[in-house]
Amino acid sequence: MTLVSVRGVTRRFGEVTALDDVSLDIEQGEFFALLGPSGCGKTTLLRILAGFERPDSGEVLLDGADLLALPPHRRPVNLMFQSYALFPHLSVEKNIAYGLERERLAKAEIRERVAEVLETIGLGGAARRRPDQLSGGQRQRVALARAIVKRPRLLLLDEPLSALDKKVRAEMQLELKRLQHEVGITFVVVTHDQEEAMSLADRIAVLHGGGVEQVDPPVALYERPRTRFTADFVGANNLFHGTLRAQGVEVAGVGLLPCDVPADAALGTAVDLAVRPENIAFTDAGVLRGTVLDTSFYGGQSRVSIAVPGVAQPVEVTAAGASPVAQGAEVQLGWSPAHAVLLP
Amino acid sequence: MRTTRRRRLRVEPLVLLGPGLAYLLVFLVVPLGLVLSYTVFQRGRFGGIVYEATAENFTRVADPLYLDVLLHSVKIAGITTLLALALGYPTAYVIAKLPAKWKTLALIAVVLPFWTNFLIRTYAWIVLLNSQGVVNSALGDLGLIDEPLQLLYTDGAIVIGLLYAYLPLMVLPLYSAIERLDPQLGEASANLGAGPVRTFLSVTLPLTLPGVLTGCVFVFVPSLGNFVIPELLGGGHSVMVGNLVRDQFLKARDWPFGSVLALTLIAVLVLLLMAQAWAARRFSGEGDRA
Amino acid sequence: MLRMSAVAVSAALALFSLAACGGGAADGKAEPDTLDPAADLSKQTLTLSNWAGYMPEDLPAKFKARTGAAVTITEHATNEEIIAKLTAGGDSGIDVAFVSGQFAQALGEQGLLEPVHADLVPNLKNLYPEATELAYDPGNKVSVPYTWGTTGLCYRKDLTGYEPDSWNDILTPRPALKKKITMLGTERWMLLPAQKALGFSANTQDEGELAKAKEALVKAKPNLLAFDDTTFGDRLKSGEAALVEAWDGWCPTTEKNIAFTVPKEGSDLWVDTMVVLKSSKNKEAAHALINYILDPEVHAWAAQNIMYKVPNQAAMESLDAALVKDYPHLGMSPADLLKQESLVDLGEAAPAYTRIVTEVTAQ
Amino acid sequence: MRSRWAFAPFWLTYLFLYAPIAVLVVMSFNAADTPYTWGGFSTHWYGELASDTKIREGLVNTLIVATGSTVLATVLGTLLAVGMARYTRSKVLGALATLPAILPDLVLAIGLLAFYSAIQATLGLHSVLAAHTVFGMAFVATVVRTRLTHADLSLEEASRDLGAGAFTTFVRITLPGLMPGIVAGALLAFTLSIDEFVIAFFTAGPKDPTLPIVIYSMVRFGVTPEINALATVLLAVSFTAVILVQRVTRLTDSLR
Repeated sequence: MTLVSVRGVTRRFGEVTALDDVSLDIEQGEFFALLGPSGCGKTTLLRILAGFERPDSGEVLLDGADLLALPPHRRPVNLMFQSYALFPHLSVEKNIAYGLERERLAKAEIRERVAEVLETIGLGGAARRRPDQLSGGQRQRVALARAIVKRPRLLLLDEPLSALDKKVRAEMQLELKRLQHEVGITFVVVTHDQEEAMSLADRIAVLHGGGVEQVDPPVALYERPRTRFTADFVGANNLFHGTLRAQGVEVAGVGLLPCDVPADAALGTAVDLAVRPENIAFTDAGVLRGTVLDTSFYGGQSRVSIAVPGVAQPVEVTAAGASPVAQGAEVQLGWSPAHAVLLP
Repeated sequence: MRTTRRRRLRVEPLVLLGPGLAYLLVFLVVPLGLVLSYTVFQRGRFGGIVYEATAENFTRVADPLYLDVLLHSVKIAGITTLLALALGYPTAYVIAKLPAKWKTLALIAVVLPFWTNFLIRTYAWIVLLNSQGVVNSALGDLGLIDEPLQLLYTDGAIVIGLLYAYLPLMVLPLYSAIERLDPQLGEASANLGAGPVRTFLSVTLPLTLPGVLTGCVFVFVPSLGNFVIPELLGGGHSVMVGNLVRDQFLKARDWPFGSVLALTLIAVLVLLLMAQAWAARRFSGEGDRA
Repeated sequence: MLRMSAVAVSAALALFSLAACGGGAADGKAEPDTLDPAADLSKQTLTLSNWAGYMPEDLPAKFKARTGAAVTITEHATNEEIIAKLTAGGDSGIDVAFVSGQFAQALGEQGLLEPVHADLVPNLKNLYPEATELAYDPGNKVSVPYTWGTTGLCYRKDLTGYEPDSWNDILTPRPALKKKITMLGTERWMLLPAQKALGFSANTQDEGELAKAKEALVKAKPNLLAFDDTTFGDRLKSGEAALVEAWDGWCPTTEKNIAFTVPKEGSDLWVDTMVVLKSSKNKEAAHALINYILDPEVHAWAAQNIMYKVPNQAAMESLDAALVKDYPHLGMSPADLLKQESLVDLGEAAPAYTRIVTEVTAQ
Repeated sequence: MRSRWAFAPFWLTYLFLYAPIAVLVVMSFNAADTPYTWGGFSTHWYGELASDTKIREGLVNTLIVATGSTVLATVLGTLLAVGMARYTRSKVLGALATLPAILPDLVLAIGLLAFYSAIQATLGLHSVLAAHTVFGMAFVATVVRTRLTHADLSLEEASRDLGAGAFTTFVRITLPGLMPGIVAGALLAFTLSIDEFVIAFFTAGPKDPTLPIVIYSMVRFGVTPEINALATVLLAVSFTAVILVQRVTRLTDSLR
């Protein structure tokens, strides 16, 4: 069941078009991510959902009703700010109670719900502290608690993990997923970090230049990117530009690179071919020949850069364990056609 | 080598701190100390001090007459401060939300009148409020009044004069407090269901309270101690603490009593500063965005 | 740090005490210095403090041409202001000051004035005999009178509709004149109408009398437009005020409807005087200046231009009859003037007067 | 805050601030000698103003005091600010250094009058200059201290590391870094000194009144249109000065 429908939303700031005719649907109860580099329009979309921005055209429906008609403070939508935006003059419990007080609930109920959510996020002992007495991770939890205690139809999270250090980040990632399952609220997370999006979300929308590039579950997005941008942005990828032939992609000065070509493909057109580093192997009879530029060890796996004549960027290859080749070695590379993704 | 190093360590603070602190000692601490000590001595016949201890100066200040003057001054300075706040807060708010280019211009425009002489600014109101003045002629021409209103030489004229003199001192700290306020806090409040009025009362106002109090100190304290505006615009109808202090020193030549009256000014200043410091601690906006 | 401060403090003290000199803190009258009648005045430079517009502008140039001594003029707005400066610190840098009689008396008793060397001021002979027996300084020992006069009612006949002749016309005005009256705000002259209306001395030190005077003033205050020492003349001209308490010379009687009168209860005799400061280093030139001012031709300037009577017989007799017609008070004889009560320093009672002024203005 | 009414106090403030000034400027060109009625255009009062020696002398005195006290206040205030940043965290000293900036001017004025009187000092321009230095210094120190909190300490350490002595480091590294703050503080001290009346009124010698004191005695004697002309001139100078200051601060900022 569709919870939010974004229909043809466009928003311009002077010369800049932040959102260009964007349409997408968000399902009830799912964990949805808006992924893209800075300036792609994801934050503008988030702010439109929260009500801090108005689109120039298009409509946004929530449960089939017009969301844009409501002022921010009347929307059943809550936002966890990137900076958390905790009220510095209020204690943790007052911060959390703030939204409930606006609903004119009975004092006892407010107290009960605040205590409950404090328990959920594991900050029962910090109720009377002020935000500046909390650690980064604790503040993030308070910000989250403040938003979910309102039991919104839709919870928006703006770069929820970006301010945390690596270890806390991993913890919070799990925590967010657990919470989402527990409370059953629809989450929309905005992030520029593809790993974060993939580990959290049920579905990801990739935004680029104000438009939606692709909406898919993480695995599909990774394995079958549909645009050159998605292929490049989501995970590491080797991209080759060439002409589509029946057997693969012919790259000038390099040769024919193998891939599965669909029967209805328009042969002879210019296309891109994407091959993930982990899908490339060192072989004796490869399609690419080159010289090893550099190898680096990442513990468990190694990344090898290879200069291939005719290809502008070095080709990246991931190998399990220590690097099987040394710097300066002449190598040949190959892959299974099924692992190569054709991009229009 | 070692000895020169050690010597340098002792000379440097002396060179940097010495002159300034010595100057403050001579021209601030000693003078204030004198004023403080004068409060317990007696006046000389021709002014000056007779060094015989007395508590009379303090019992005199508790006289209803002087208490009335004090209360009246506090009332006038208080009304001035409230008006400055009522006018200054929305002004500062609008300035803080202006685009950067207009912001600078608007700020300069607030301060610019400050650059003409303080007495001339007060004089302008004599011209405006006089019974033949601009305000009365305008009201007369519009047919709103038959007889000129008595505007000058009233408490209202004093309040307007003080407000005119010190309004920029209210706008500037308010502006900097509002400017520093994280706009996301307002959004967060709206997002949690608070309308504009509630957001202002629960978030904006408490977080700008230190600025509000700074502005109030900046307006209230000089208003209380001003003697020129009550003299020029009050027409001698009404006396404020500042006039009393001035008169004790320059007319009545009763320095001890003047010192006691001046002490009340200092006491008010200290009280207000303490309130300000408390608010700054309580409603500090620091730390959250670290 | 401490040592540094100590050095700075003593340096500052030394600096100021170097500049400081004379002044003598001792009470009591100062002994006259020995002055040299043949001193070279061209080596002396005088600084004189006076009310604005109270003497001819070309006086310094003419005096220099006559005696060779240069004169710098500085101005003060009120007696209190110049007294505060003269008594505040060391050498004020002033040689000759113009102050009212009772203030000259106070300065003299404080030992801040050089006694007048009559031998250096031959023009003293031009003074009316009455002007040498003034209560604040009998015999003109420390001061020389410059102008004198009295205080009275100045009014617009067309606005009052009658001829006021009593201090009560100000203290309890007719209904039509309410808020069209001003009184002088300086201590002595603020009390004067009440004191005289109640039949008290203008120098009274009696607590009961002062309390009654105060009561009368408190009752009068709601009917006043303002306390005004400086602009009452303009207010009469503009019609903002109809009846004001005024010094005789400041009443603009050339305006066709404006007249001046001394109330029937009597009034004060005030005198503005010239004094030589004890701290002056140019005392010979100072005396020469006073002598020059007492020259009938110079002294008449004050009567002709600021419309104040001068206690100089030759000067007064030289006045144009038309001028005296325009300013009738100029025709008042010294004998009539002396019927008014001379203001003297109040000494220990001064704070009581200040207090009354404070109480009245604060009500 | 979106409604038009929200802007009403904003415009009211500017109307309130500028209406009196506009009246003065217009009236300064009034031929009539009462300041209330219009008697045709004239620059008569500017002529009066130009030939007024009292105002000219007052202006000269004011400039002497402002310049002298600014120089002194800038040197003392800067040294104090740097010294306090380096050597002390004492709250008492910090409060002491800012006290003259917030103390009611009247209290400082009577204190200094009492002090000068106690040491039998001669009152004159020097006593006003010394008095103005007190609060000028507090403002300079405050502004420079704000600047210091943003200063990069490692620059001074780098200079010492490269072999420069304490004095060289102070002159070549510390001072240039603080320059915008010092300039701003000095300008503030200068402006405040020029406008200052109360302290000057109490501490000036009778011989040398500053411009505000001259204006005070003029204003007390009622309305004279000459003051309108003076107000207009001062306003024009202020406008020019503000523009110049803007340029200068931009210049010094760009020199950073």
